[in-house]
Amino acid sequence: MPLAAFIAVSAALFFIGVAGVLVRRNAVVILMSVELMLNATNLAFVAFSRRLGVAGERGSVFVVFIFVVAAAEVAVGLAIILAAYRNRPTVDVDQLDEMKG
Amino acid sequence: MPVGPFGLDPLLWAIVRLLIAVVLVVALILNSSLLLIYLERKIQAVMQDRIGPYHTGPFGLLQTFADALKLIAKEDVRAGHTDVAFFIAAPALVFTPMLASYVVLPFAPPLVGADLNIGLLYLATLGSMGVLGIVIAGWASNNKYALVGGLRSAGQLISYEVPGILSLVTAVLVVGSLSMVKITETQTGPLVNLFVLPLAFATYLVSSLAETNRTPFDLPEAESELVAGYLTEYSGMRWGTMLALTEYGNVVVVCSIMTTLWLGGWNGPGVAALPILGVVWFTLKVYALILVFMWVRATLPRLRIDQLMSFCWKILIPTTLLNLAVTAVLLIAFPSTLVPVAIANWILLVAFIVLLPVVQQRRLRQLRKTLRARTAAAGVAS
Amino acid sequence: MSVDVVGLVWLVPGIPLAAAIVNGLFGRRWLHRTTGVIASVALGLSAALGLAIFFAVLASGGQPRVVTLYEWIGVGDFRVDTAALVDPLSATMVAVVAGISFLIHIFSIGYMEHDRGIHRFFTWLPLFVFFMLTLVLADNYLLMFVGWEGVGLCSYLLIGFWFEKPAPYTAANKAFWMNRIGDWGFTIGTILTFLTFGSLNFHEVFDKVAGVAQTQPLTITFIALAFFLGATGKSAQLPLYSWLPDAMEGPTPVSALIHAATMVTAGVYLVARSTPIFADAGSALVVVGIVGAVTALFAATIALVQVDIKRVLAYSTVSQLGYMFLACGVGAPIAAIFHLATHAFFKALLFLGSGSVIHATEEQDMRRMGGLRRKMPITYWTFLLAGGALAAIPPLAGFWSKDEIVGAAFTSGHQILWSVGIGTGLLTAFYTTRMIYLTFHGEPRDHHLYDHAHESPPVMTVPLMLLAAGAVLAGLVLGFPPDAGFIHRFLAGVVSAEAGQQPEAPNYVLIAVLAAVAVVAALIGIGIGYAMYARRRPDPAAVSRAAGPIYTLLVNKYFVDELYDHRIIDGGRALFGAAWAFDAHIIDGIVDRLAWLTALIGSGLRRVQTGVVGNYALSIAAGLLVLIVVYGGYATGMLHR
Amino acid sequence: MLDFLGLVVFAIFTIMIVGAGLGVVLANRVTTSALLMAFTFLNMAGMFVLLGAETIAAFQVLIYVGAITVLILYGVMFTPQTPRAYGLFFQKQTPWGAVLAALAALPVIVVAFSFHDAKTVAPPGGDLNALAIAVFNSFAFPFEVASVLLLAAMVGAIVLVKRESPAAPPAAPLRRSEPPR
Repeated sequence: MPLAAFIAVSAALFFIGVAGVLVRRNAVVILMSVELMLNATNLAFVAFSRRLGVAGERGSVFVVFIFVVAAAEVAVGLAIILAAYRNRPTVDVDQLDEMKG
Repeated sequence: MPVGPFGLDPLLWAIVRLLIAVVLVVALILNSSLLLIYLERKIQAVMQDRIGPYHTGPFGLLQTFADALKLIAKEDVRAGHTDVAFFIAAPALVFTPMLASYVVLPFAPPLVGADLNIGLLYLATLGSMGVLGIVIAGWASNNKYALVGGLRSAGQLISYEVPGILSLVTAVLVVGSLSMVKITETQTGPLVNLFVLPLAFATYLVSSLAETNRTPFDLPEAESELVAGYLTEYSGMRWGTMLALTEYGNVVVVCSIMTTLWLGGWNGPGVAALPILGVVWFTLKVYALILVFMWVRATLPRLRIDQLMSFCWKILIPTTLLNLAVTAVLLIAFPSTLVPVAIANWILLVAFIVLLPVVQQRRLRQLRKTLRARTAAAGVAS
Repeated sequence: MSVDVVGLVWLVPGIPLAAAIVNGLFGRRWLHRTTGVIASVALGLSAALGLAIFFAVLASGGQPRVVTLYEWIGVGDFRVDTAALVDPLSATMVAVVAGISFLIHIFSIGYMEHDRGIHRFFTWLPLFVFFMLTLVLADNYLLMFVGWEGVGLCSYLLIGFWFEKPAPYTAANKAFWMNRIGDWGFTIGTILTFLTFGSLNFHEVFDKVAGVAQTQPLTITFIALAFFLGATGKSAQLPLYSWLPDAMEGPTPVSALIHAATMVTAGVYLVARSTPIFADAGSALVVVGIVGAVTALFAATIALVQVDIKRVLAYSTVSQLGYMFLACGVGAPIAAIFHLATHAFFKALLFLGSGSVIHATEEQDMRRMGGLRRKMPITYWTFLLAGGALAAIPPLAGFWSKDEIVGAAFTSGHQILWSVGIGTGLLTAFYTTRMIYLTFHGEPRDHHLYDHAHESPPVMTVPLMLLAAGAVLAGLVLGFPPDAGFIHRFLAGVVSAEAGQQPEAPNYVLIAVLAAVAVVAALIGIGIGYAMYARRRPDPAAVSRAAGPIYTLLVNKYFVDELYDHRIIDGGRALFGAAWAFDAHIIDGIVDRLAWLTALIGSGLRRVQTGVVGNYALSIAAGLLVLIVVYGGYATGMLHR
Repeated sequence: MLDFLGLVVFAIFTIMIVGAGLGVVLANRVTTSALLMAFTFLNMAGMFVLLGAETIAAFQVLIYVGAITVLILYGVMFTPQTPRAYGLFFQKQTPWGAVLAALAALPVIVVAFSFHDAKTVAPPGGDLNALAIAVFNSFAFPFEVASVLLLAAMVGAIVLVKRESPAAPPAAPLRRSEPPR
């Protein structure tokens, strides 16, 4: 399989995630979009790690670390969303504007 | 142009093979589930000094088939305001991972769906996927009991996955492979892993009881408090798929894992000469474990949800972690023999069984003390 | 086996510091009264080591030695070490300071027993000793300045020890501010020293003084005057003396230690230490002598009419310090140090005696005392001995040292200063007699007070007796025969104006005549005092009525405080007001305008901060786009580095 | 022939991933989004299998589907979603965001296709051994750091979500024991 195809799919999913972060209001959906972006990078990592086929699993190791980071991020992110929701009953990110200058 | 078996095109053969395998496995699951339900009812009856089903067929053998036909024939009922798509998707989401698990089960040397070198990891993965379907089922039912049941189930399954996988890892450390076939092949003699890692077996048995939602961990469908948990709104064959097929199918899967890892899988007298004989040994061992499951169900009462969670996080996970660490250290210290590991594991098992009631007693005393203190404080306050 | 005692010199200030730290950290919670024992034990060790060093220096024939602890500042050629200069002068000072501090600490255990703030007291008192020892041991002006400021700080803290009452903290502030003026002089002197000599180390500076004095005599004079300004502040000379009487608001042991025996002598020590500079400073030395003599007379006249026992002693201290500066001014720094040492004994004893009386009666006004001799015999007798020493009655300690100073004034050709010294001696004898009579003799004037009076506990009387021994013997041991005694030989190499020269053989006939004149003057003073207060002939009240305006002037201390308040402080207020206005309107005005401008820009830019997370994410994505474009530009060669 | 099969499977996965990804962003219900996200993850696991990374694929399903999706569903269920018009599911800056994302995506995808010559080669015998050796030898220290990160995240999440323990005791059993007033 050509590497280009995997990279293109990865890029497409990544920018779908970017768009999701930029356009959606719901904080939970934004978290999901971030997860999509992380997963897209996973695909790119694995694909590049397969480019030579035999060069160990360096790229995949990074994927393992991304799993760790993603899990930690979801746990803390959801905790933050719930804590924010408790203070102000909304999950809409553009209503959480206490930091307004 | 390469030609596959029966002179078929390989591409076509792949598809045909897939279809045959799926049909075979579905049939297997269906029949084994029906048999298991019959067995369950009969065994419960015997243990509770009853007779059990006896009307339909000889010894009531056809009772479960009649039940299944009734379920299939039933009207497809949905409550109002259910989330249609999710409501329909949930049973499939629960059933499919269970079905996919059968791919790697090593029934006999010539009878293995696929010898993945990550076989055990694959099984663990599919085991964790079932949670999703249960949560969705609870959410889509638009029913408080169902939702609470679904959330409880998700919490329970995610929690008990941890000690389960830690127990598996302990066993994998000893056998040195994730492939189900290779694991089986390491235990050709009578000294199977059960004698080396009894504590890991015990902890996995407990956590697999919880993962299959069986008593004493059947909180998600606790009748007395939650009607039927996430199954409340389901009826007909959807209910049949969710409960009968999936639950008993999962029981078979976890028992197969235990058989493979700890009881030597298909190995038994005569297998070397006649490989297909392995199916018999495998099935016998699996059914023996299933009998243990049923025995437990008939004996133990149900836990409360907080007891369930604190048992997992405060007792089971520390125990399995300790077991894993001890096993790993001993394996590195004595790379050529398993005797120290076995001794340590037996000691740990005895310690676990002896200390468990002591620890629980202490926790109970403390709980009562705090409750009394709170009551006293409230009395003062009011 | 021989121990290098001098090498351990850093322990002498180190042990009190450790005690101060321990008491400061743990005193309030756990130690309470134990702090007194800890501090006293530490001071005991310190004093023992100080005496050992004194004798070690004595044994080595007075060779100066520098013990370097570590390099403090090293910038280019400028190098200041934390180092101790151990020579006869500093060894004498260490022995005196550490020894008297030890006795006063023991006394304080009894005196402060019932005070709530005892842990504070025993934190600051060892801390003061640490700074005082740092001051006397320093081998350069900068480290000396650290000790100088440190003793000022501790003095401030201890004067205001009872800060709940208004008088002590006002007095503390006054002391602090007056000392600031003196410290300013010290700072100027230090800076000028560095600019002139390129070093602050005593030895390096003194080696160069003679050469520099040839080319820049005015600079040397100015440095000397600046240091002398610092000395007047710390040692309470005219015109910066008025804080010392007020400092009597502190606890009496503090008055004894800081405001009589040790800290106030720091100015004398500074002048004595800087003898090479002052010797070449020409007219500055005359200024020192005149200021000392005038202060001595001035303070003695005020002491005549004070009724507060501690204030009498305070003015007496100012007067005696004036004697010391007089000695420095007439070229007899050894006599100044000699008097410093004897004065430390008998004035500390006087203060502790008065502290014992105050402790017994809880009263400071002499008019309400009287007849206490029978109630407090030990206190009375030790006080009497110290008073005799103060009045320069032979053979008590004060006689030898004061007589030497007065004699030096005469032999150096300053007859006017000599007559002032004799007159002051007469006045001193008079007010000492008056003080003793009013306090201890006659009939009790306040029976309630009298009935409650009692002799102090041994923890207080034992130090009194030890100090009394010092007050009796110190003069004989250190200073006999006159002008050629032990202390002269010991210190000659360090502080004599012409170091190394063999002093001329003293003219004993002249000395005897001068001493006789001084003793007669003192006896006349005692006689007048006895006549007025024991025989009531003439009656003191009648005398004060007859003196009229002079009496008023003296009771009001020449209106110096009022002068300072109304003239100098008002003038200062006007100046400071103008400076404040400049600061508030010009400096702050510029800052305010700048802040206003920043706020204006910020209020425009704050619209960018919408607080909406999405907007921030959008800007991050925009940044990503820019990165992609720039990176792509380089990668494809459309942009060039 | 098998190459062709692989291509077909790849095409199916691609369509599923992109379609489900778009669905996550565009779906008007959060639950739908969550399920579609899980579906995306599953298909991504398929992609990994195609690349010969079965272990990664297994981890992908285990962590993303088994843990992260369930966590997110929990989050959805604990924060009630108010029903409202579809348009209001998007932020005010939606046009800007969409345009920006598209603008950034274009050059990246163009660059991605510049790898058209490179081939991916699946390692023989799976990636399990190579991955394990890499993680536990060369990357042992980062692995430990990652475990510390997870611990910190766990503690942080608990602290963030934990409520102040209510001082008031459970009321029901008390009332019974009190005398009526």
